[in-house]
Amino acid sequence: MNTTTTDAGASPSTDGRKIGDVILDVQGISLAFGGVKALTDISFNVREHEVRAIIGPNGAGKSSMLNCINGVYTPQKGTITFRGKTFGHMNSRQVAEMGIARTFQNLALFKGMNVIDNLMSGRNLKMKTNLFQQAFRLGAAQREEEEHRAFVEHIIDFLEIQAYRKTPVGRLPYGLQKRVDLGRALAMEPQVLLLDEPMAGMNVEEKQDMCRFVLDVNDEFGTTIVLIEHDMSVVMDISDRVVVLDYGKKIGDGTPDEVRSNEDVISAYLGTSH
Amino acid sequence: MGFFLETLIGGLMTGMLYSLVALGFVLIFKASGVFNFAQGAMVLFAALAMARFSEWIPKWMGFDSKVLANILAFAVAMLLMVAVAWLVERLVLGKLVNQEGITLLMATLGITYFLDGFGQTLFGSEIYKIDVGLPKDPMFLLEGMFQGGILVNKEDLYAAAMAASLVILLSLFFRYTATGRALRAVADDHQAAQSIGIPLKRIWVIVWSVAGFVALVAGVIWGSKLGVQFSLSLVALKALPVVILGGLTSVPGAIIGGLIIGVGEKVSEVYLGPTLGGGIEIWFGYVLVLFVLLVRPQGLYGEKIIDRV
Amino acid sequence: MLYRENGQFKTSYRADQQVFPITQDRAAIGLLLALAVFAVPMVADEYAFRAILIPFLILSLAALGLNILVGYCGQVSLGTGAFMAVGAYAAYNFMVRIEGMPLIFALLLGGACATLVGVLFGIPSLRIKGLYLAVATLAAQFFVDWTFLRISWFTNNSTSGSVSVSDLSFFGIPINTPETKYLFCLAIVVVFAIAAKNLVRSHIGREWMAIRDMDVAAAVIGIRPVYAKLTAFAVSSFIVGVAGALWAFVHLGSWEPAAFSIDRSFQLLFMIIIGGLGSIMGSFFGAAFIVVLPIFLNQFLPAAGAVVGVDISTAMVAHAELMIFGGLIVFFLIVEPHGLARLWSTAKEKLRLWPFPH
Amino acid sequence: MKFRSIALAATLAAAGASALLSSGAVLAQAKVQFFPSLTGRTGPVAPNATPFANGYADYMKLVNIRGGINGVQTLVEECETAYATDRGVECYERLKGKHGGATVFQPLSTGITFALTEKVPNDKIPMITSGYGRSDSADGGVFKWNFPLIGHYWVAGDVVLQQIAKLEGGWDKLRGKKIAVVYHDSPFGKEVLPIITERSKMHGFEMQLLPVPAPGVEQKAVWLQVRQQRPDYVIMQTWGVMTPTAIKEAVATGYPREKMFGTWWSGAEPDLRDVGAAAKGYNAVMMQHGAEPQSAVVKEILDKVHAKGQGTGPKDEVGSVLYMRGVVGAMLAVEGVRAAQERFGKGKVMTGEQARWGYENLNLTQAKLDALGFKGVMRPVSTSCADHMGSAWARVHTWDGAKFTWSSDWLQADEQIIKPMVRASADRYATEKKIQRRAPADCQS
Repeated sequence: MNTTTTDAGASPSTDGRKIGDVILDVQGISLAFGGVKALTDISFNVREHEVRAIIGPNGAGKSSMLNCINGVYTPQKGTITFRGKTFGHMNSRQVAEMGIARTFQNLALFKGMNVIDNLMSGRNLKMKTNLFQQAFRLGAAQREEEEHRAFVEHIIDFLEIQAYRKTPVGRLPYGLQKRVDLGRALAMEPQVLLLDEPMAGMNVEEKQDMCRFVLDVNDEFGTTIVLIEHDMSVVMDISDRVVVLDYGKKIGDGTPDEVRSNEDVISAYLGTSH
Repeated sequence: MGFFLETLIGGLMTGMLYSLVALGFVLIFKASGVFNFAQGAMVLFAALAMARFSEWIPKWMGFDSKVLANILAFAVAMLLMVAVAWLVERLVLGKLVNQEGITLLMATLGITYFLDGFGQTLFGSEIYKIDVGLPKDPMFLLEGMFQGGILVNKEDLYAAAMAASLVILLSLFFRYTATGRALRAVADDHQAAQSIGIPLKRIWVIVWSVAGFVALVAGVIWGSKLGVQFSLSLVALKALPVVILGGLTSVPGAIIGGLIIGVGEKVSEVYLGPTLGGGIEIWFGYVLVLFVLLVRPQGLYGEKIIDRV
Repeated sequence: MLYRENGQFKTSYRADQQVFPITQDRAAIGLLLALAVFAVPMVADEYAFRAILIPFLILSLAALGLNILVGYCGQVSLGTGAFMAVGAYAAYNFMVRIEGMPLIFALLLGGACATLVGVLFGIPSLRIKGLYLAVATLAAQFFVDWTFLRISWFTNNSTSGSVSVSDLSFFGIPINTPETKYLFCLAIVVVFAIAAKNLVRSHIGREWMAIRDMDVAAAVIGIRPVYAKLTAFAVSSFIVGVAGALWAFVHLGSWEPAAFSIDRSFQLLFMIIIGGLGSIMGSFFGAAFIVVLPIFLNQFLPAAGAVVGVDISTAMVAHAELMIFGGLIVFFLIVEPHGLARLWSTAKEKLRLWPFPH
Repeated sequence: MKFRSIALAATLAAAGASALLSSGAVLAQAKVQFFPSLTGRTGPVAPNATPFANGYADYMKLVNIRGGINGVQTLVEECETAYATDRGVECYERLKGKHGGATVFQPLSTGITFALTEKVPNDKIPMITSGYGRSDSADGGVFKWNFPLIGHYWVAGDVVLQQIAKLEGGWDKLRGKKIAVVYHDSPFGKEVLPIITERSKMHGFEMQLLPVPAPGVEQKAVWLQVRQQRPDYVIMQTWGVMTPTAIKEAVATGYPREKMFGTWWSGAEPDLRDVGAAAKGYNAVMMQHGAEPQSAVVKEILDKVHAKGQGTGPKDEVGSVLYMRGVVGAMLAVEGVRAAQERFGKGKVMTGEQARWGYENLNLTQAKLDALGFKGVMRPVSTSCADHMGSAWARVHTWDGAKFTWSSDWLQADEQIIKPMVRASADRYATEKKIQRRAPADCQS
C-alpha cells in the first residue's frame, strides 16, 4: 500500500470512491446509567465508504454512542442494524468479527506491550492455531506469526512508525500513541472504523498527518469511517455527513453545509464553542 | 433452640472481634489505598508490647498496682504503634506512592515479616499474659426458659462491648473532628484532598496510628482471651473475608461483615461440621465470600466500579 | 564493548521473532544451560542439590506458572498452594491406584487435575477483580487443604493423612540420587520454560496481556475475556500443579497438606513480584532470591556473629532472618517495583550503549 | 546458646561464608560425636518447643562435663525449623554431613518425621521420635532407622483410656459412655485416632471427633459442640497454642477440667501457666517422666551447667515437663551411642550406622538410669530388632492450679492391642514401599 499524501487543507475528493448504500443503521437508541440519561432516542445511519462525523459539546453522549455500537454499553432501547442484521444489543466479539474497529478517546493501548505486539493483538481474530501449537511453536504457529507480522509491518510503514517497532507504547509521545491506536484498529482490516476524537490534543502537524491517514484509509481501502471530533474545521473538511448530538439528543444531521446552517446546532454548539 | 441461641450469640461475639481487626484494614485502605496485610502482625506486636510492659513497668518502677501497670503499658504500647505508623509512612508508603495495589500489598507483607521478627526479638516468643481483669467464668441466661439456660461467655461479652464502643467512638471521630473530615476527604479523592491543602503524609501517619490503636485494642482483647503468642498474628486471615465481604471501603461493611462471618462460621461448624467431618470454619468464611462476590463483585457495601473508555 | 547488536541484521521476521534476538544473549543462555547440565553436577554437593538447587528449580516452575496468571493476565491469585496440592495429591493417586503408572505421566495428569480445579476457581475472575479476586482465591487455598485432610480417599486411607512415594524412575532410569533428581527437575523446568515463553509471545499471550492492560479495549478488538482469563488460569494451574507434584515427589518424598499451606502461596507471590511480573526470567530470579536468602541468612548470621565474637542464639537468628527478609522485600519493592528482571534488562540496555550514557 | 565451642563457631563461619553452594563443609574434628538439634524456637509452637531444645542442649553439656561418652565429647548444632516441614528437610540436609556426620536426628515434629522417614535409610542415619512421629515405626522389622523410643501416640491414647476406665471402675463401665477427641487437624492430630477407635470398638463407648484447624486459636464452635453433646470425657491431642486455647474455652463453656485428658504433648507448664487456677483438675498422660525439679539429673544440671552460667535457657524452666523431655531425648541419644561403643569400640566416635545398632540394642536397667540421675524419672528401657520402642510405661498427672502432681501410678499400654496394630500398619507401609521385612540375620549386623 503506497501512501499518497493529500493535503489535509483540501476538501475531501468524493470522486474516486462512490458512496454506497446504508451499511450501519442506528434506530432509537436510548441509554441511561441509573438515573442519568446518556442517550435519548438517537437514530442515524452510515453509508458504505462515507466519512460520517458525530459532533457535539462535551457530555453530549458521542462516546457513549460508539460504546453502544461496540457493545461496551448495552442500550436500554433501540436497535442497531449492520449489513441487514439487526441487534438489540451488540456483543463486542461479534462486532469485531463483523469488521467494526474502534479507536479510543483517551488512549486504551496495551501499555505493557511494544508497538508490534499492540498491532499484532489487532490480528487475534485472524489467528487460529491452538494452545499446544503455540506452546511448541509448531510449523503452523510459526508460519501464522510470520504472516501476520508481515501484514502488521505494512501498517507500520503506512503509519510511518518504523523507528518505534519495539518500543513499549507507554514510552511513546501522545501523538504517536494515537497512531498506534489507529494502527491496532487497522490491523483488524475493518469495514467500518469508529474513531473517537483521533486528533484530540494534537498540534497542527500531527492533526494534518492524522487527517491524511484517515482519508488515505478511506480512499485506499474504501473503509467506512465514523469519527467523533471537536475541531470543526477538520470535521467540515473531511466528513461527508455530520450528526450533531447535544445532551444525548440528536439536534442535527446532514452534509457539513446543512449542519452549518442548522439553527439549533449553531445555538447549541457552534455558538458556544470556538 | 436454646443451643441455637448460644451458637448465635457466640458467633456474634466472635464476629465483633473479627470486625475490630477488619476495621483496621478498612481504615487504611480508605485513606491510602493500601491493603494492609500487616494488620495481623500489628495486632501481635501491640499485644506483645502490652503484655510485656505490663509486667516490666511494675518491676522497673517498683509498684504493684495491676491497673496502673496496665494503663501505663497501654500508653507505651500506643506510643510504639504511633512510632510504627510513622516509620511505615516514612520508610515504606512514602516511597511507594502510586504503585499498583499488588505491589503495596506485597510491601505490607514485607512489613508483616519484619514486625513478626522484631516483635519476638524485643519481647520474646513465649506465651505471655494480658490481664485486664476480664472475667473468665460463664454465665447462664433464661435458665427458666431453656433447660441448662443459655451460656454466655462473660469475657466475650465484655470484649464485644469494648469492640462495639470502639467502633462507635471511631465513627464519631470520623464524623465530628476536623481530622476525621480530612480523612474522609482523602478517602474520597487523594488529588482533590491534596489540592485543598490537606497534608497527605500527615493523614497517612494518623490513619496508620488509628489502625495501630485498633490493633492494640484487638490485641488486648484477643491476647487476654488466648494469651499473647505468635499465632495471634493469624487473626488477620480471619479478618480478610470480613473485609472483602463488607467491601474494602466501608466501615459499616466491616462490622456487618464481621457479624455475618462470625455467626456463619459458628453455626456452620456446629450444624454442618459433624456431617462434613468438622473443621469447616477455616474455609467457610472464604467460600461464603466467594459466592457473595459472584452476586456483588464489590462486596456488600463497596462502591460499584463502572468501566469508562 | 562485547555486548553489541550492531551488525546483526535480521533478514526474516522469523529471525526477528526469536526469543533472544541478540547473538550474545543466545550464547549466554546456551552457556548457562551447559553449565547447569554438565558443570553443576560436578561441583555441587548433596546439600546444594537437595536443599538449594532442587527446591529452587521446582519453585521457579511454580512461580513461572503463577506469573502467567498474575504477571501476564493480571489476575491476582493467593491460592497457588492449593493448586500445587491438587497436583501433588492427584499425581499420588494416579501412582498408587494405577499399577505401573510412569512417573512422568502421573506428574502431567496431576497437572491436568490442577487445571480443572484452577479453571473452576478461575470462574469468579470473570466478575471479580483485583484484591477482591485475590481474597476470593484464598477460598481455594483453605478449601483444598481441608479436603485433603478430611477425605481419606485422597490419601489412600492412610491413618495419619500423610502420604509418601518412593523409588521414582523415568522410563527405567531410577531417580534416587540427588544428581538424577536435579537433572530430572531441570529437564522439566526447561521444557516448561520454553513452552511458557512461546505461549506469552504468541497470540494467546498477547490476549492475556491485552486483558491485563486494558480489558475493555481488548474486548473491542474481539478478545473474549472469558476465554483469555480461563486459559490463563488453566495454563497457570497446570504448570503449578506439575510443580506441586514435583515438590511432593522429588523434594519432600512424604508430605501432608501443610506442605502447600497459604505461606507457600505468599512465598510464590513474593517470588514473582521480586523477580518481575510478566517476565519468564523474572520467575527464576525471584525463586533464586526467595529460596537462597533465608538459608543464607540462617547460616551467615551466626557465622558473622562468631567472627565478631558475639554468639547469636538460634531464636535470635530466626527472628533476625524474618526481619531482614521483610526488610529486603520492602527495599526491593522501593528500588525496583518491577522486579529484578527489570533491573536486569536496564542493565543490559546500559551495557549495549556503553560507554555512552544514552 | 550462650556457650559454644570455638570449633563450632569456626565451622559456622565456614558454613556461613560458603553458605550459597557448599555447606556440607565438614570440619572434621577429633573425638566429637555430633548431635544435630532441629529446634522450633519460633513460630506457632515456640513456647513448647523451646524448653525441649534447651533441655536437649543442657544435657549434652552435662555429658561433656561428666567426661563425654567414654571420652568422646558431644557437640550440638541447632537448626531452626519453625515447625515447618520443608525447613526441617533443609536443616536435615544441612546438618547430616557436618562435624563428621550426624549421629541421630530428633525432629520434634510429626510432619518432619514423615518426610525424614523417607530419607534416613539412604543416608544411614537413625532417627529418634520419642512420643511422636509414626506409631507403626515401633516395628523395627520394617522401620530399621526409626526409633519411637519409650512411647508413641498409640501408647498415649491407650494409657489415657486406661486411666479413664480406672476412674469409671473398669473397662465394662465405658459401654455407652461418650468420649470426645479434640485433635489438631493434621497428621500429628490424627495419629492418635486409630487406638481410640480400636478401644471404642472393644468397649462400646461412643467417639465424638472434633478436629481443630491449626494453629487452633479459634475453638468456640468446637467447645459449643462439647457443651451440647456433653461427652463424659474429652481427650485432647493438641500442641502449641491450641492447648491453652482449648482449656480456656473449656473454662468458658463450663466443661469440668477433671474430665479432660491431654496426651503428653498437651500437658506442660506453658499450656497452663496463664490459665492458672482455672485449669485446676486438668489431666495429661506423661511419657514416663513429668515435671521433675527434684530429680538428681536436674540438680546436677543446675549446679554443673547453670551455676557456671552455661545454661541454655532460663533457670526456672529447668525440670519442667518439656525441658525434661529434651533431657530424656538427649540421654537416650547418648546412651545409644554408649551401647554402640560397647560393640564397636569404647571411646571411638560412632557413625550413624553404628549408633543405630546401639539404639536397637539399648538396655537401660533401672540401675543404669539411677546412676545417670534418672531415679524416679524413668523405668527401664530395652529395645530389640523387633521392638524399637523399648518401653510402654506412662503416668497421668494433674494440674493443681499451680503445678502438676501425679494422679496415677505407672500404667502400661496394652501390648496385646497395640502390637498387632503396629504390625498391620507397618506391613501396609512395607507393601506400599515394596520393602522386605528385615531377615533375622540383619538384626545381628
